[in-house]
Amino acid sequence: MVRIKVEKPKVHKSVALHIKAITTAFKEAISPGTITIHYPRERRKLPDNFRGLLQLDKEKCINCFRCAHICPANAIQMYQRENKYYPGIDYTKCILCHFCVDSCPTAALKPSKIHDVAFASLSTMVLPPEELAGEPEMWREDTVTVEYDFDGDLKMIKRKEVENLIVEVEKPKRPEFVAGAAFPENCIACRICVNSCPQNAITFKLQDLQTMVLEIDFEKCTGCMVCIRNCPTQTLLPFRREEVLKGGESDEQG
Amino acid sequence: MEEISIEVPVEPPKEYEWYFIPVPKKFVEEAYRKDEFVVFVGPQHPGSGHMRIILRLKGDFITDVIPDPGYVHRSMEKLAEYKTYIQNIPLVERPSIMDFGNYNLGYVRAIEEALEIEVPERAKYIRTILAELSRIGTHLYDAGILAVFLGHTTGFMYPFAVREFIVEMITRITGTRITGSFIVPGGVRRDVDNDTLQKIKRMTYALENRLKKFEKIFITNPTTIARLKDVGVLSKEEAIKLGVVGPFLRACGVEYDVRKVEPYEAYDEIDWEMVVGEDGDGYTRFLVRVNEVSQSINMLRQLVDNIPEGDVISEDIVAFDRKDIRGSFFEAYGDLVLPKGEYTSITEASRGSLLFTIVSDGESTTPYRLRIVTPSWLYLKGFMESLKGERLADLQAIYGSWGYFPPEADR
Amino acid sequence: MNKVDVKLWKIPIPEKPPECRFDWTKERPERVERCKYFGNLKAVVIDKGICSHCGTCYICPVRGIVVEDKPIDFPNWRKDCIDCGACIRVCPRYDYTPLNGLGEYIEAVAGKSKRFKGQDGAMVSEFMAGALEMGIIDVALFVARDEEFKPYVVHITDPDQLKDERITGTKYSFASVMPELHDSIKHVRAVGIIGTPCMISGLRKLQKVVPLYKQKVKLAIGLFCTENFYHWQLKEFLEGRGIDLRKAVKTDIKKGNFIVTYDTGEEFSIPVKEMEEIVPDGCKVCQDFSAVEADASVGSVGSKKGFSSVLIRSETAKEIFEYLKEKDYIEVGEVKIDVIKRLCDYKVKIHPYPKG
Amino acid sequence: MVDVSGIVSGIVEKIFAALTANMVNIPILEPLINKLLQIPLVNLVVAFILWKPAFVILFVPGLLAVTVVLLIMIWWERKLTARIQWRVGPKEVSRRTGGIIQTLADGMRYMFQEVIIHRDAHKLYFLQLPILSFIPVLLPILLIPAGTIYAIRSPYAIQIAVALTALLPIFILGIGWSANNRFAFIGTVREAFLYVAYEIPLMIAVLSMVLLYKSGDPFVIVEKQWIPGIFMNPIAFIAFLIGMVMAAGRLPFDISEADQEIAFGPFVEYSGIIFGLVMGIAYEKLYLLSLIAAILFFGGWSGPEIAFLGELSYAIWLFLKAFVLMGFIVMVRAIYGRYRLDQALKFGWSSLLTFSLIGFFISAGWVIWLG
Repeated sequence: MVRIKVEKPKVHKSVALHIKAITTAFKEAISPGTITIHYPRERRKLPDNFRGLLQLDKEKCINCFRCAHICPANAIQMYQRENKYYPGIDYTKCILCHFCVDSCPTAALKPSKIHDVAFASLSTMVLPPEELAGEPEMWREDTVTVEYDFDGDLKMIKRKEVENLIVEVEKPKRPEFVAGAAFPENCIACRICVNSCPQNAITFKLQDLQTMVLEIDFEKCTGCMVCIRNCPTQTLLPFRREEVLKGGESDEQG
Repeated sequence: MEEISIEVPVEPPKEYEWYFIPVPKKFVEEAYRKDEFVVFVGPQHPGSGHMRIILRLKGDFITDVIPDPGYVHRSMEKLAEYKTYIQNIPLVERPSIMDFGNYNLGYVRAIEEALEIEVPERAKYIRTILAELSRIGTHLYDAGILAVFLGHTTGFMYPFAVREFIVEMITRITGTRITGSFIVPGGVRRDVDNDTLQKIKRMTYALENRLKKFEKIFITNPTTIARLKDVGVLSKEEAIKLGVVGPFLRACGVEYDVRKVEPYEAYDEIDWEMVVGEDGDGYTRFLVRVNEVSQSINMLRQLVDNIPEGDVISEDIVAFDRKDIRGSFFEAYGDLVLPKGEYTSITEASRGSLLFTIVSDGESTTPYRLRIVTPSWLYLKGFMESLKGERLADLQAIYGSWGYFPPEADR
Repeated sequence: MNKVDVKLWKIPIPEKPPECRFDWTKERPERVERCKYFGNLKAVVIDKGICSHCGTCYICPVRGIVVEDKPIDFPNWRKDCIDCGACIRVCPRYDYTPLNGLGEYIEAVAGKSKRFKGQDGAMVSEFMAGALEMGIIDVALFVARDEEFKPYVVHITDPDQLKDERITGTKYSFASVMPELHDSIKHVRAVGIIGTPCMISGLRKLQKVVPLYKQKVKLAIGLFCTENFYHWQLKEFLEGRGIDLRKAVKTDIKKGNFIVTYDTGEEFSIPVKEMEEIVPDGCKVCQDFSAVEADASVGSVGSKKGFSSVLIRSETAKEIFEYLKEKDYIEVGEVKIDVIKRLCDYKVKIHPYPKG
Repeated sequence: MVDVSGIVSGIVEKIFAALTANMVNIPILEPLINKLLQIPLVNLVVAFILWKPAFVILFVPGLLAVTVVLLIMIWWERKLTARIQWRVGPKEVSRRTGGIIQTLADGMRYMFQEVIIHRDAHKLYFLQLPILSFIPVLLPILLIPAGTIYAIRSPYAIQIAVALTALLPIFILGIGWSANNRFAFIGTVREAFLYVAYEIPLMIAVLSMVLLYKSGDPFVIVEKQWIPGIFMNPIAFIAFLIGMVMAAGRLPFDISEADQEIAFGPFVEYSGIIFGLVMGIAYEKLYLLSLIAAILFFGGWSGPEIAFLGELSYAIWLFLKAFVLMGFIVMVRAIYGRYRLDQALKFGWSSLLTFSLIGFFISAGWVIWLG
């Protein structure tokens, strides 16, 4: 245990402390340990996992709504585009927690290193999905990238390079899922799954007036699980894609 | 000195009737009759956040004090009832954003207690590193605010400059400067690579080096000692009676630290000492925190050296990659429901014991009730008590020595 | 509690995976009218005045059917109805043959709870508490009341919650038990419900159509029922007679009289015959007094004061009853089966079907 | 008929003669001045500007020098403090010169800011006093000579200058009273307390030096400094230095302003350019005291003569010495926090007074020893 007990310093000690403080100041005045980065002209090197503004790759987006559901600040709204839904971000609300990025199963939402953006007005801070792709219109004055390193003291490594603010993100490691009818007997033929599927992977056709056939195309299914969440009677459940395919093969063999 | 008073009936002026004063009119009138000043300090305080202190001064001495907190109340507990358990993580670290590691940890530990999740060893170490980094950050922040209150500008700039090192390391771990939201039930969001860990260790040496200069120019500066020594003294008995917590309780001579009493995470696996003061005055309160910073530095080195290899996300959590939650966050936490009951965690945050209580109804994905008892709120009473009998000029020194943080107290 | 239960997103891997291109077929009911299915339901059930307001049709996947304190309706159904036919498939009155009589039962006993205070013997609470304790169900849906005797549904997960007298006790107004069941069916493991005979019929039909409900609804307790009221109508009627429901602590129907008891102990009694005007049309065709299809039927008729008559109809109910006896939670008494029988016959007499 | 034009031109000629008799001699500007003196009326203006008493007030060490001190010293203070504090300091306004015109830019901002006069203030005094406070700043300047440029020569010049400088706090008290605000009152009372605590040791230190030189005449003082006064009586210098820091309200003794405690005390209600003026008071006082210190302890204007500047070179030397001294004093801001009022009073009445008295005895010793 560390015990702290301080006596009031005596006069000679006090003078010594005065001199210590003054000499420290003089030393610093002569050789300062300045840590300033001249920001618009120099830029701090940021780690790759930096939580900056979000980027959306519309090609990869499977319209699963996960980002909108998890957002703690309600900043993500889904916009309808060509019969599908894509996330758009309201930066007046966004707190850059990147729960959405961590939720995205296909790395369609990506982080970037952009953290310094000015908006003209509040209404322009609401970005629809189209404006989420690529670097925003930027004036970059920086020519030097500064990296902090430590070597007994702070070491500022200055490099004459312009950092790329867009980060390449790999697809997260996760098995692929498909929706399958686990309990077909529960189906009440409401066709909500058909209407909600963003990939149009579930189709239905009337065999005759009374009988309806629903069909899932596993090739098209991206495993977004929208149908599973929407199904009122738990008819559908997610299956691992490899299991499904293996099962199909074994069936053929059998 | 004998007080001489003239028995003349003094009536308060008529204007008092239409002044808006947030204290009883009687208080003001009594002060007027006794020839005392009523001084409102705040709420637009140049130091930290917003709080009003209503003082009654006899000459330069404070005779009575009424705190008026709540200017930055954000109804955090009520907001939490409308968010799912996982969405509350960014919310609960907001009371004291510099101290996010401990706040985040406290809340997540309450959830883990409810779900009985076993956290992997490596995740425990990373969490402890984060908690200690934010502890150093908060103590430095408070030291800077104290220096501002004493009018010492260099004393303000040095800790804030050094805090930049901490923030740099937090950025490398979590990807953001403050408000990391990095600790999640069952582990942490991402693994920390070896490079960063080694950098943390190197950073501690740089930190120590810079803090030596800070010590010479501010901590042992005779003006600092003169302003803080024997000022705002709180005795051991009073401190216990008033429910003071954290380093401020230890400064009064009480040996209590949650990290020692009920060790959590990796605190019992490393070697560190509790810092205890004796006098209970402003300078001891400051020095205890200064020494805690060096203890934390010591801890960080040990944590980096002893960190085990392995997963960072628990087996009990649905995660497809046990090193990185990316891609499975929604499956793991999207529909988290706690079993019915009441779960409490107590954490040693930078400024003292932090208590989270979650009441769950066992059905919904949102907490039925979330109770946050923050250290600043707990020691507000002790803070007010230590002001009485001191000079007006000491108000800021005592304020700074307590490190009172209104957003944390108001929640 | 089991750790696994809290993870709803745990991916279940069925024993046999589905086929590559999976398809499943579904029979759809025939139409009577040439319009959307809700139009059929409206024409056949609601407009004919045989709807019992049981709320089973709330299964509607777009949640368009409104089950409130008024006759069941689907505002703007011509546009919003997605024409799936779920409502008519689960409606117990769509293809209606009235059930009547005592039905099949294993045992007829009377009981009195030692733990709870309810309408008479508080046997309903006792059954549910027993099921919760035995782990047969996780949640029981009970009907609680507010100050004005307006019913609302509560989830009971702990027998101690039943100590509240606002949860036990009869309300004599339509409660939305079935809507609540539909809303929470995906989130519960096993559930028990309490309902009037029409709700039990609806549940049984629903279980036939959607096996999910068979899998999850483990216990259904029926109540002896003569008629039920819309809350607002009942309140207005009683106000017309100078009775304020806010002061009431208990309502009851005994020997053809509707009895309201005040907190002061004052009692008001109105003959049920005078209440004929506010009895909903759907109740006027119902002949099922003793909830023939329930797991157990409970009511006050046929036993001593302070006891409830119980007709145990299924093995589950039998088990629970044995458990209760074993734990000494209840006092067992005699039941006069012919009294119940007489009332069953009486109900058939006053409620003829087809009408008129 | 009286020849009016004759009388007027006669008077003008007499004034012109009186002015040109006592003119500042600057060799480098000689051709220009001579040319300007040929033009009627302009020659009067030029002669007046170069008339020594007017030159003292207007240029060195008067208004122009004060403005330069305000503009450059505040920038220098910020830059030096920033260096000590691991920062960069003002930079973005004129980046190539290191932000040297930052203070000017701030001054411009103050100029265009609204001056708010609150309801409870004594409006007349509230606005008057900051402007009137230039009187005790400019009056001592008449008595402080810069080489041969001087306005009034008196054997009591130093004493009178110090006494006039000591008037400044009176204006601050007036400002605090007219602001009619609790914080202003507290600040005013603090200023009044401190006033006596530092002014006495400061004056004793000055008197000890006057005793040492046996005259209050700056010319005599400069003449007598065969080595700088600081080496003759370092104790008096330390007393004077600390007294100066306290008098100028610099840290660690800016107790009457104390922005964290009482929000700039007496100046709490000011805004706009008036705020700029009141914030300048402290620097002006510091400048005056530095001039006196330069004369008393650093040999005044003595230094190698710069030929082409002529008489101006003395003024430049004096100004530079004062400026360097100020440059060191502003650095104290980066080293210390603020003392409490009672601690400062205790220090002033005990240590500082003792120091100044010791200084006085040392001077007395010198006088006895040297005869």
